[in-house]
Amino acid sequence: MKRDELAASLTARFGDRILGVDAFPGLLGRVRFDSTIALELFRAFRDDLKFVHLTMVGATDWVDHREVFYVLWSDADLVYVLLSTNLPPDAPTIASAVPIWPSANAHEREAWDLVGVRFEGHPDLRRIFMPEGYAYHPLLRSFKIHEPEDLEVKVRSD
Amino acid sequence: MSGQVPAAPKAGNPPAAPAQIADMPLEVIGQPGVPFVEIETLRAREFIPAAKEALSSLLKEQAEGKLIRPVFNWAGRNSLFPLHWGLACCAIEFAAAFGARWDAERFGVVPRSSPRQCDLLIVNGTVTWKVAHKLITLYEQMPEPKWAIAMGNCATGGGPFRTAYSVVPGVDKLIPVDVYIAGCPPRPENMLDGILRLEQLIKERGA
Amino acid sequence: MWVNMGPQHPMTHGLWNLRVRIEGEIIKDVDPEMGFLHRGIEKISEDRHYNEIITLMDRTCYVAGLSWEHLFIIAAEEALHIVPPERAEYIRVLSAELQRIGSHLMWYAAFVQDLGLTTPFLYGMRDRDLILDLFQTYTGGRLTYEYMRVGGVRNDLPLGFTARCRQVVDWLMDRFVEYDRLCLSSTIFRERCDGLGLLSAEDAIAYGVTGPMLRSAGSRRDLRKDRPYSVYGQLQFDVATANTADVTGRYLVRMEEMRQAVKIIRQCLDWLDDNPGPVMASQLPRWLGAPYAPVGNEAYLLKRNYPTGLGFSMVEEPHGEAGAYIVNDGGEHPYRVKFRSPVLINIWAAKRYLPGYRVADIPPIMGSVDVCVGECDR
Amino acid sequence: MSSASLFSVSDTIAAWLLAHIAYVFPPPVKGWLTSGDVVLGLTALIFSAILLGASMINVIVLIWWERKLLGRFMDRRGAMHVGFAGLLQNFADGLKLFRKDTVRPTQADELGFWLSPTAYLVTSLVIFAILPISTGWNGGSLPLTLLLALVIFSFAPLFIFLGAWASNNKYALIGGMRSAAQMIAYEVPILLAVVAVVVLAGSFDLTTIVMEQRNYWFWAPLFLALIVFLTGMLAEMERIPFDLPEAEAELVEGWNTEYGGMLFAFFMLADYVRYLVGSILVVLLFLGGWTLPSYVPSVLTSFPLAGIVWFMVKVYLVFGVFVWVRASLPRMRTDQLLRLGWMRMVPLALLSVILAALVVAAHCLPVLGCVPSMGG
Repeated sequence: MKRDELAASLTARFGDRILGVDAFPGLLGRVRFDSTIALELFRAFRDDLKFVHLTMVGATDWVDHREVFYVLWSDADLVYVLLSTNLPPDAPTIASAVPIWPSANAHEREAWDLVGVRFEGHPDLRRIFMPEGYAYHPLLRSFKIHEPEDLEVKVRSD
Repeated sequence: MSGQVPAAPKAGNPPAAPAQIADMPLEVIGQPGVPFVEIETLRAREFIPAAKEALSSLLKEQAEGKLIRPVFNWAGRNSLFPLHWGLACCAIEFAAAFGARWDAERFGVVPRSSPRQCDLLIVNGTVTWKVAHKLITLYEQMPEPKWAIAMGNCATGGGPFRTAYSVVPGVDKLIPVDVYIAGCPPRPENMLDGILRLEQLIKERGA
Repeated sequence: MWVNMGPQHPMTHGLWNLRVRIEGEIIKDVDPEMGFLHRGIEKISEDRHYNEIITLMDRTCYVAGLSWEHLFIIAAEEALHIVPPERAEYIRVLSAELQRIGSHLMWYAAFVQDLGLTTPFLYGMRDRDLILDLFQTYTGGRLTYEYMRVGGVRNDLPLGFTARCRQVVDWLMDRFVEYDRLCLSSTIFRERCDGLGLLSAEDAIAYGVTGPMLRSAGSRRDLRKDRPYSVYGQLQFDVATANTADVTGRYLVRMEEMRQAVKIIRQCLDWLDDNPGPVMASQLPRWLGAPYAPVGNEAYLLKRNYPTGLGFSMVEEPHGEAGAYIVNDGGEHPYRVKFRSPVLINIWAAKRYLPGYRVADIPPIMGSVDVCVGECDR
Repeated sequence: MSSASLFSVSDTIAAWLLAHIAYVFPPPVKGWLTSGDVVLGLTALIFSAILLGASMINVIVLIWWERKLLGRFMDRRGAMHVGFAGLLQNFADGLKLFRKDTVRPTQADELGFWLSPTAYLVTSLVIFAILPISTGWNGGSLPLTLLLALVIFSFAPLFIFLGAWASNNKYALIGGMRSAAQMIAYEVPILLAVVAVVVLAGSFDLTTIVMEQRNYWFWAPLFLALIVFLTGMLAEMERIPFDLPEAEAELVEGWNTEYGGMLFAFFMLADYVRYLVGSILVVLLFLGGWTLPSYVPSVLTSFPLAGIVWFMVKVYLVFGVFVWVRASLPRMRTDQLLRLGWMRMVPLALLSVILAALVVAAHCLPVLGCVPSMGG
């Protein structure tokens, strides 16, 4: 499968909800889509295009928007494809891919923990790395890291 | 009998608290003119702590003698059981030190899995805030006398992750540390050297 | 009854917590709890030059440091549009395969100790030290190497390295036979491991499980074959698979992978003997590896108009498929670095392959997963 | 038969001591002090002290022997820096553990927590009082020594379970339950294997059993019983491959997870006392005790205390076999262990009883020209 064929078939199916199919080095392409068609697009990729492996789910904070990307692998074509969508920074919410690929569970928990993207329909959307109740999403650009001062630690252990 | 004993406390005065008696140094209590104990205010419940205190201070003096103490010191420093706990990269070198090439058991260092049976906590890796209170719990579960070694740069001062948001910059913020081992990660030789230095420290400082 | 296994527990081989709900000795439900070693590597990377991130890569997975350096380097070179010389690629592949043997030996040592076999643990550690000695001769480090660079590798192999390396892998080939005799021919070992932790290929793919766990279920998925990166396309080797999908199968796959790694190493050594040359690309941007800005001179860090790019790489790491995604927005530091850790997914899938077995089966099953918490939590 | 015995040695020491003490007292007290009852009482005390001291020293040397041997199996050297070749290492460990704080968890049951290690150690040590070491070197000589030893040996699960329950820890409780199940399961094959020995020897007295082995050691006709007994002993002693109760991989330290300091030292000591007793029983029942085959030159058997020396050599070799097993076998699972015990070991033990009966019958056949050798 070529990138042009993929673009043609996707556009034929989803119309202008597919914002573009860009070139990406080493991959089949980078499909930019509107976040409202997430579940249908995922299902199309898994069932029709045979992208059965979900390799990676991640998110990037671009300050004015947040990008969520999915990397899929097709056993038939031996190729990766990257799906990417932009979410508004004040309400970054997208449908969860867990019903399509169960392996999205841990990836989405990680994306929620670090970048603060909410996944609607996720069965167990808790923080995975930071402790429960942590106030920040550390991979946001507004979260600065710094040299620790000589801090006074008061630890209460029960 | 009552003539021998100084007058019982007046109604207005608060009775002498036995805790204060126990707190007084022994030589003061035993001096003439100073009442040893006030019999009339003494009940068994208060006598036991006082007697315990007197006895233990006596034993402590004895233990500081020349005979027992060096033997126990020798025993303590030659048999350090570290806790079998791997935190991060240094844990791999920690394990390698028990491998065939370095064999830390030569020095009597045998890792145990239960903190109750350990007397050495080797913090071998990065300590995050999420695990900090568990580290303290483990340290508190170890019975006295106990020691701690900060192995590697992360445990000493945060190492390459010092600026990270989730990392404790130095485990000495959480527990008292006796020996720091530099290196990222330290080689097994360094770890053994740290343990031998701790033995030297115990020899000089006492348990 | 919920039992916490971890974070200080001999089974975990690292810093994570397996919460198990048991009835009698039967496991009903599990809930792996991670993040005790989350060191914010992705966040720190946004504040570092590309060559400085390599330092973090060694510590991300401390048993397979060179594999993770390889992973990052491929993505970074893609994002920065740099092509390394071929000799550097061969040295990288050689390092990655040596690292695969080292990592599998570490796994072997930890796994057999979970089963109560104390002697092979020491044998595994002893033979792994030989690999680490090889690393010391050309990288200088035992665990943390900082060897690969964007555009090549730091230095060439020293004189006499290839001969010594051949000796070591020959010795190791004999040891693999010994390991099999210690484990596979032991009835108790087979009784403990056969039919344990079953995970079919379909389930493994659905749950994202990769690496030896997937190959032990009969799948022939290996990124080195399916999507040859670096110079793997020019090397001859087989994909190790097993059909049992259980703990024994994972053992067999890893043992066979070590033998195949020896095969690759020999080819690499032959090529390296015949083809001397540079190990660093000649055309490199001057700012690669530049030091931090002096205090009060923050203008130095202002974004300049370097070419932007996206880098994506997947490598077959000893634990499974590791991925890196790098966004280069033209600055000196990457804008975003995202890693895919195989161990995180493999542990997480314990919800699928652990229930139904006994408490005593947890150590062999989780041991066969090959846990490295550093890359799991990052 | 050597002239000295443990009893005569203690008797001599007691009489000598009392004679010197009585010297300073007036005649009536002197007469009472040197009377037979007092001497006998002191003799018993000295006897116990010697036994206790000797067994403790043996136990500690046994730990050293295991650590060195295990080190060699693993391509390393074991403890070597404390004392000559690490001989003092275990003394250091013991002293350190005795000095350490003993922490009792607040949720633990106080009585059980303190009682179980002590009772475990004491019941294990008591067995030494009746085990013969050489001709005349034994304590109580009862007609049912073997049975009594095995009865005391099987007290242990009670105290292990008590300690496990009292420490109020999930790992410890699971370990204690496993321990009880395993020990009770393996009592049966052990006793059956012992029955085979008893059939052949015709006595429950350990000294007689050893004496009955003067022609041939019992491992030759009773090889099956030896295998069953060794396996059962491994299970009773909770060593790899049967160390499930303290399986380090899943239960942190098993039933002694919450024990530290002196109480943990008690548990460790009692464990090694049981290893020693187990090895001694194997030597007594199957390997001819302190006797050597008749073709061994008499130089090797005629020096003083030769019986004890050869006995200890055998005991340490048998324990070496246990260490060898530990170094080379993985751990079993509970259900596999119980299945092995009931489905394999019990039939094998029954078979060995039949074999023993056949051997006895063969002795009675005049064809072989043997005299019935059933002494007891």
